Amino acid sequence: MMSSQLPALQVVLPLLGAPFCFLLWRYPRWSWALATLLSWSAFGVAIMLLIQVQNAGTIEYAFGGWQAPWGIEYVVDQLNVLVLLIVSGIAAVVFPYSWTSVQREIDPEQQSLFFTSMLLCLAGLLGITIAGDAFNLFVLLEISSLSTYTMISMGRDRRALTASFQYLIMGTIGATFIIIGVGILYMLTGTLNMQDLATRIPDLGTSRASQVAFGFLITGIGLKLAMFPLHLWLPNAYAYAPSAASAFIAATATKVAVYVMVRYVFSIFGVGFSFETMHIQWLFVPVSVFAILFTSIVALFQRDIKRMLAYSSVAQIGYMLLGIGLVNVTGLSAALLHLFNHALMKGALFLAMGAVCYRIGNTFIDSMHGLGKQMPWTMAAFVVGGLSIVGVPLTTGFVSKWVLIQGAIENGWWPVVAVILVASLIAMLYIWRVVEAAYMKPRPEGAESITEAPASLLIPLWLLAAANIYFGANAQFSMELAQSAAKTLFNSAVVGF
Amino acid sequence: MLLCEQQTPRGLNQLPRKKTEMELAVNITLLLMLCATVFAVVKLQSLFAIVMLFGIYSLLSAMIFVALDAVDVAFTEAAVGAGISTVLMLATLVTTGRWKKKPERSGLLPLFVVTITGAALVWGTLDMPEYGNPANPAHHHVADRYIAESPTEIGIPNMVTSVLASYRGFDTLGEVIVVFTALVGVLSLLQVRRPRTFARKQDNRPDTHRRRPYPVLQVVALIMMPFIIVFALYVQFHGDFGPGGGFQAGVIFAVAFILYTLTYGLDDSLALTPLPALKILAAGGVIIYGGTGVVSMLLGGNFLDYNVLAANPVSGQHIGIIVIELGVGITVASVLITVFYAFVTRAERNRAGEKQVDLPNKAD
Amino acid sequence: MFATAAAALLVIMCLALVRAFRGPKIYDRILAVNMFGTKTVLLIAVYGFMTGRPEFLDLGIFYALINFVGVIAALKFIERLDEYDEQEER
Amino acid sequence: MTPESLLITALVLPLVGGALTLCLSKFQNARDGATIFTALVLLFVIIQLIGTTLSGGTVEWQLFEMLPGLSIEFRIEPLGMMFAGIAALLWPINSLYSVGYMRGNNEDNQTRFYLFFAIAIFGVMGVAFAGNLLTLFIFYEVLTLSTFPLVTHKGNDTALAGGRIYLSILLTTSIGLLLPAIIWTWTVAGTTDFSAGGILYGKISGVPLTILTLLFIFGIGKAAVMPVHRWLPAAMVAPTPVSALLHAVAVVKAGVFSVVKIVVYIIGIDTLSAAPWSSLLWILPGLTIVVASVVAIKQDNLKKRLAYSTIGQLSYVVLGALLIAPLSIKGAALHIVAHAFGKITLFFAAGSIYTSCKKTDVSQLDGIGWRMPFTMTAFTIGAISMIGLPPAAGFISKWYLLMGAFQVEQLVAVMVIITSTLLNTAYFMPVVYAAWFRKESGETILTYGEAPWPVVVALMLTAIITILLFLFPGIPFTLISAIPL
Amino acid sequence: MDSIFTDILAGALGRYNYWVVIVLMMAGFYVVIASTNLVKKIVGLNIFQTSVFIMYISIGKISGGTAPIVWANAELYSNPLPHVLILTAIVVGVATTALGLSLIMRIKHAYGSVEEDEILALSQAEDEDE
Amino acid sequence: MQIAVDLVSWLFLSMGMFLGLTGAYGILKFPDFYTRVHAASISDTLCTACFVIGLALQSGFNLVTAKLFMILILLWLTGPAASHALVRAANTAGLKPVTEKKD
Repeated sequence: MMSSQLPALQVVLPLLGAPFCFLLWRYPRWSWALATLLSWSAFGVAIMLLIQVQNAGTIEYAFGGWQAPWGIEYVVDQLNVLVLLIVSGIAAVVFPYSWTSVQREIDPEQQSLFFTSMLLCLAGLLGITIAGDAFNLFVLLEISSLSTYTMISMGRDRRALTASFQYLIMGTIGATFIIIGVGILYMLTGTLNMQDLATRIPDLGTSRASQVAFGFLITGIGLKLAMFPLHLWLPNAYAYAPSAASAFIAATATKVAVYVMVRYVFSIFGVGFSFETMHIQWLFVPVSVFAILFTSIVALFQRDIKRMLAYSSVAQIGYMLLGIGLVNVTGLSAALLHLFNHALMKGALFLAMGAVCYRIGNTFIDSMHGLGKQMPWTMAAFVVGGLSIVGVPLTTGFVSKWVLIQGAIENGWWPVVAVILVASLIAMLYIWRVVEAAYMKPRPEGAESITEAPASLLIPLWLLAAANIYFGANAQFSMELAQSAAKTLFNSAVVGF
Repeated sequence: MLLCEQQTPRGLNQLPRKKTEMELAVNITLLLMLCATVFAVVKLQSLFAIVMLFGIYSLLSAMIFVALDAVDVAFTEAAVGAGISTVLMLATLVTTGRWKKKPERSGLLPLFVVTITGAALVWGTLDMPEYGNPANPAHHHVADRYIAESPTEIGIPNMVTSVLASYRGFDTLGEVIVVFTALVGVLSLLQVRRPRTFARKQDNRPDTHRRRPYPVLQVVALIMMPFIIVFALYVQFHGDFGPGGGFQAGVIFAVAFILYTLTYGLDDSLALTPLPALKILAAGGVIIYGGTGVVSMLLGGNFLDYNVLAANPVSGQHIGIIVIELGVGITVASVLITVFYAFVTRAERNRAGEKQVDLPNKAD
Repeated sequence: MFATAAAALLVIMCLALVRAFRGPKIYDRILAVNMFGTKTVLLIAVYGFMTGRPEFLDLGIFYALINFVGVIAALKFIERLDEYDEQEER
Repeated sequence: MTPESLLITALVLPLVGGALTLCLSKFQNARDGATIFTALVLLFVIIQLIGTTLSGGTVEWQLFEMLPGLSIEFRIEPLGMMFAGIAALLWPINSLYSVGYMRGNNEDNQTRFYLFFAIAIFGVMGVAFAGNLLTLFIFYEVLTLSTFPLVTHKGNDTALAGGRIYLSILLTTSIGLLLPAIIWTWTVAGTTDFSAGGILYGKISGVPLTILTLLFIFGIGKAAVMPVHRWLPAAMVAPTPVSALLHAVAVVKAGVFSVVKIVVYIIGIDTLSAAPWSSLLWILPGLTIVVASVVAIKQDNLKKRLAYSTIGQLSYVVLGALLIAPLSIKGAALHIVAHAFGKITLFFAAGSIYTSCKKTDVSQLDGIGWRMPFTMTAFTIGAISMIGLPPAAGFISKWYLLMGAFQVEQLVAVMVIITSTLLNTAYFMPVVYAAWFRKESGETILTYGEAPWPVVVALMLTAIITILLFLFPGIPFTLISAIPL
Repeated sequence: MDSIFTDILAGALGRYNYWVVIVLMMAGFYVVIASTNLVKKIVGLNIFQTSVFIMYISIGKISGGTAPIVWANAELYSNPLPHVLILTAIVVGVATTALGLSLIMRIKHAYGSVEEDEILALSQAEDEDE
Repeated sequence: MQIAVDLVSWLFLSMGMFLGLTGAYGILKFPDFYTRVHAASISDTLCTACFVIGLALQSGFNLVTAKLFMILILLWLTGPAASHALVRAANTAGLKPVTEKKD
């Protein structure tokens, strides 16, 4: 009986855990323990769902017992089980980490609020991923967004407030664009269910209204996923948020938005509409190429490493959009694979920065001189994550770049190949700056000596770093998931998912 | 005119039906007023005026919702837009000052973006189904079933409530969670505190500026309190039959306490509704709602499947809807009250003349 | 009959709206808003009769309530504004 | 031991050695001993493996599969075996030399030095035994990254600046050119395994093939074909054992080895010779040879001169590969061996001079032969080998190269080889002449003699091997003739 | 020509509602992106969203229909589904507004201003100080 | 009978309309705040009553009427209170009535 309820449990567990977490406002530690427990159980549920999907194919779950399209349904298929896994997996690592980090960065009175927000954010992201209903997706999107704004605003710097506000404005504009798009689609088809939409949209042909809906949805989702040049909210938001929040959001939020983009472009509107009628690739490819180059260069000049990583995130999102824009199975697999891999690497990098922040109170590059000796494990993990961003072999980044370049070569798009490689080199430069500061520069005279971060930070950090190496060395698992999802998406032009 | 309308005998349900042209005229007038209001908002510099006009805007759109047959939405829009949002914005103005410092930045780029977006939308409307046509695809497929089946399947006359609470019950759970999330956010940003704890000492402004109690208002408010609360309960439980439901009832309930706070001050109000209780209620409402879902799961149905709550599916639906609406009401009321308190606390602090700049990295 | 009443109410609302736009003082605006609100309540009532479904008067009650609270809130919060100035608003 | 476990041992041993040095960092003698011991064990293992290869056995070992059809795997074939053999033979000698050099110069961070040295050898073994392009690429990068701390060993700004150039050129070329070439190959051929006759046969032709070949040649920046040679002089800031490692054993050899291996096993000579302008490809290394030799003549700093000499010598190997004649490819393979021993001797000698009297420039070397007779004898032997005169190993390889050039009737190439030999003479002979026949300038009253004994022993050993290779070239020959051409 | 003209006229009659709503939406959107005052931004956001709600409700309207609450002499009900969606969306909107406003109050507290350009200047100064 | 009821309700409604329009005209045209409050608040109260009675006559005696009267009571309660508070606030804040005629 329980196994049939898994899709609901996936979201309901953290969602209903949040009020309990909130009720423990006097006892932040218990609040944290509860949140951690729930994040683990969400991860467990995701794994079980993965097994179910592998064995039995797509799972559908009707809320309230009302069959789709009348009720709201959850759908778990090859594509989103991958995202579920990565979101809950990152959560399962970041939540345990957050306790120690939060002690340093957030007032005790607010800690349980922070954990509640994180839990809500997790629930929202999982819900977006699993939702089979266009409007339900919006509601869950808002849950995750609101809790994200909250988490960001809890940063120690006052600029966290403005960052959060900026994100709130842009995020809400994005969400409103999404509901405009969904509204027009509903107007044209009379349904909100994604599978149903997918079967009905082809009947509309190339109606102007559906084209406008498409435009609004792409722009709205683009805002959420920080598609260049709609990314302006992202660097500040990631840079000033509390460390645990940065790590969690950076590793998951934009990935989920990319998933939503893939869902809309491929399975709801279908390959034919998106790429042959709307030619969306001619938006994605130039935009992402520009994003990759421009933001990578901007990242080079950042003093705050968290900010640098944030810019790098925009570039990495560019890779994913580029993969989508290649319009072939390899490209899409690369995008999905990178979605998985980037979560791992950015998670590790931000966790490392959290550990640095825990010890030295900031993440400026010049405060990190000599840290390689003082915090060897933290910096080693950072290097692993950094190598992954660069795309050095045996790290996850290499695998996704490999497949992405392969996709570009299949199209014969050599300039794109060049762009990817040039961007890797720029990435090498900005990672190298940190490595040089940490390992080559001496600790300034008179600076107090720093010890290694506590184990409660190091263990989660190294879990992710190790995952980077493991999935870089053995990408069979992630690649198979990504590839089969990509294949299904390309073949699903007519029959929905 | 008078005579030709009066052909049928009259009871509550036999009033003369339909004056579509007149509906249209009302609709168009309201829309034009909306446009005027919006342009005034764009033009004006006084934030206070802007907020007041936003209240009008919201009331007008609520009126339009009534004209478009969306009574539940009208209810909610008035409660939220003209009510809560406006009050919160006003409270914000106390802290921020009510003047925009400068005119807008050169509006060319925004104007361009807006024009493009608007033009795209207008272009898109050319292929959209005609407004109000019963044959539009939007009205068939899914909606048909709600209209045809919900009175028997769910057993309550208000189809909006049926869809809201049962067919799309999970959306509504999400909605409650959103409200709850907002509470978490607001509490993390602002604190609720009794103003007594602030220094009230240096209130040496001229006498005319000093706050004095308004006995008239206090009396009126006191008379209205029980009335409002009864009305809230009515809306809560009448939601199955007419416009209303948990959310609207929650707002009305909150409005009662907002009124009380406005007339009697935060101190008295906090004594009436202590903060911990509000917090527990806010979380409790969510738990009641979610708990219903969990119970239905334990009874063998899917999440939020009320059919299994009783032997008879229809009564199961009834029980389920009443319980979850209760959860919604509790959460919404307590969240809104708490949020309002948080805003007022900040406004009071401002009044108490505290320094404007605090440690940038400390949550106060 | 109801149509005429509705039309008259709409006209009144328009006039109130004009006052709300023009100000010039905060209090003028609040006054206009208050009037606008009461007329909306009446419009709802009339509209209900006009379309033949007057049972939605709950809405009217609620609007009246909200309107009152809105006005009180505006007054109360103005009072808390430290520097009320005589500046003409626009 | 089965050949397979021998292979694994050969790969893991350097890492074990590195770990040992790390563990023993407190005990200097034990640490240095451990390094040399590990090196000797590795040599022993490799000798056994050579035996297996000579008897025709093939050894394969797959570590894991990264993507479907794309795995990390190792396979022993003659060319790689030869490369591994050189490295294994030179590691103990180089270690011995390092011990003398590092102690003689009181360098800091010696443990780190030995550790990364061991990792670099691990990279070399990986490159040598790589079973496909991906594996080759990975270990190529391991080699790049692990030698960076060695290059910047001194840790001062000059060292860091040099290190930056070193790293940026090598990584840029490998990621920017080699990686796309590999992925392209994979996309076209569906595999990246090294196999006899090339895997691109019939899969790609025409101008794309030429472009692909160029990507490979310039992508392998370690082969230092101009204009991607800049890293090599820049890396001269490193301590001499490192330069020896870079120029003789590990880095540059890995580069040219990869070029030869790709030409033979990936592109395939038949495929390549059918490509447009393939008969002109050799001009790239040809030009490099001439230009580098001319530049070398002008260098006064001995190590710089040796560096430019290396650039020229490496291009012989690339030239051999790109002449696309079976004989020239054999010559190229042989030249890897010959140059390894010759050049390491020269560097050892340069380091020996630096250790004993801190002299770095050619113009300071007047009469030094009589003060350091062993060192300068070895230097002379190395120079002879480099020029390609008997009785040194260089002669044989150059002979084969010439034969190859004749075989494909590239008379211009023949001219280039001959001219460059003259140029080689022009930059080596002055040193030898000055060392033996010039009078030491009067002012120097400083007395100095030979360098510490490990240094001398090491350089004598390599000099002797250079001669021996000329006299008894059996093993390399057998290996070379086993290359499936 | 004639037929095109009547087409346009018919189209206009069938769509005037959408067009007015689009004007409203865009005016709200303009306020959000053009205003430098944070409070005004939030007001603009609310107007933008409210206009979108009107669009949704317009979609659900059926001429000659009545509110979707069972009524004995109703011939036609308007579509209840958009109403449900907008109920949810309104609540989401107020949640966002509350959060945005509390952020504004904190920003005022921290920066002493709610004007975007002043805050930007202060932030940049801070960036340079570091 | 119906006609009589209609006529009466029509009468009330017309009166309500007239009063409302007067009030609106007043707040638009009167010179200062205090006079405007005067116009608005006095006319409003009676206008509301007229409307409610007019409508109540149309609906007969049922729940709708009850609600109508509820509205009436509410508006009677809140309207004057709001006007009072408004004037008082304006006065406290120092808003001066216009006493001289401008020209």
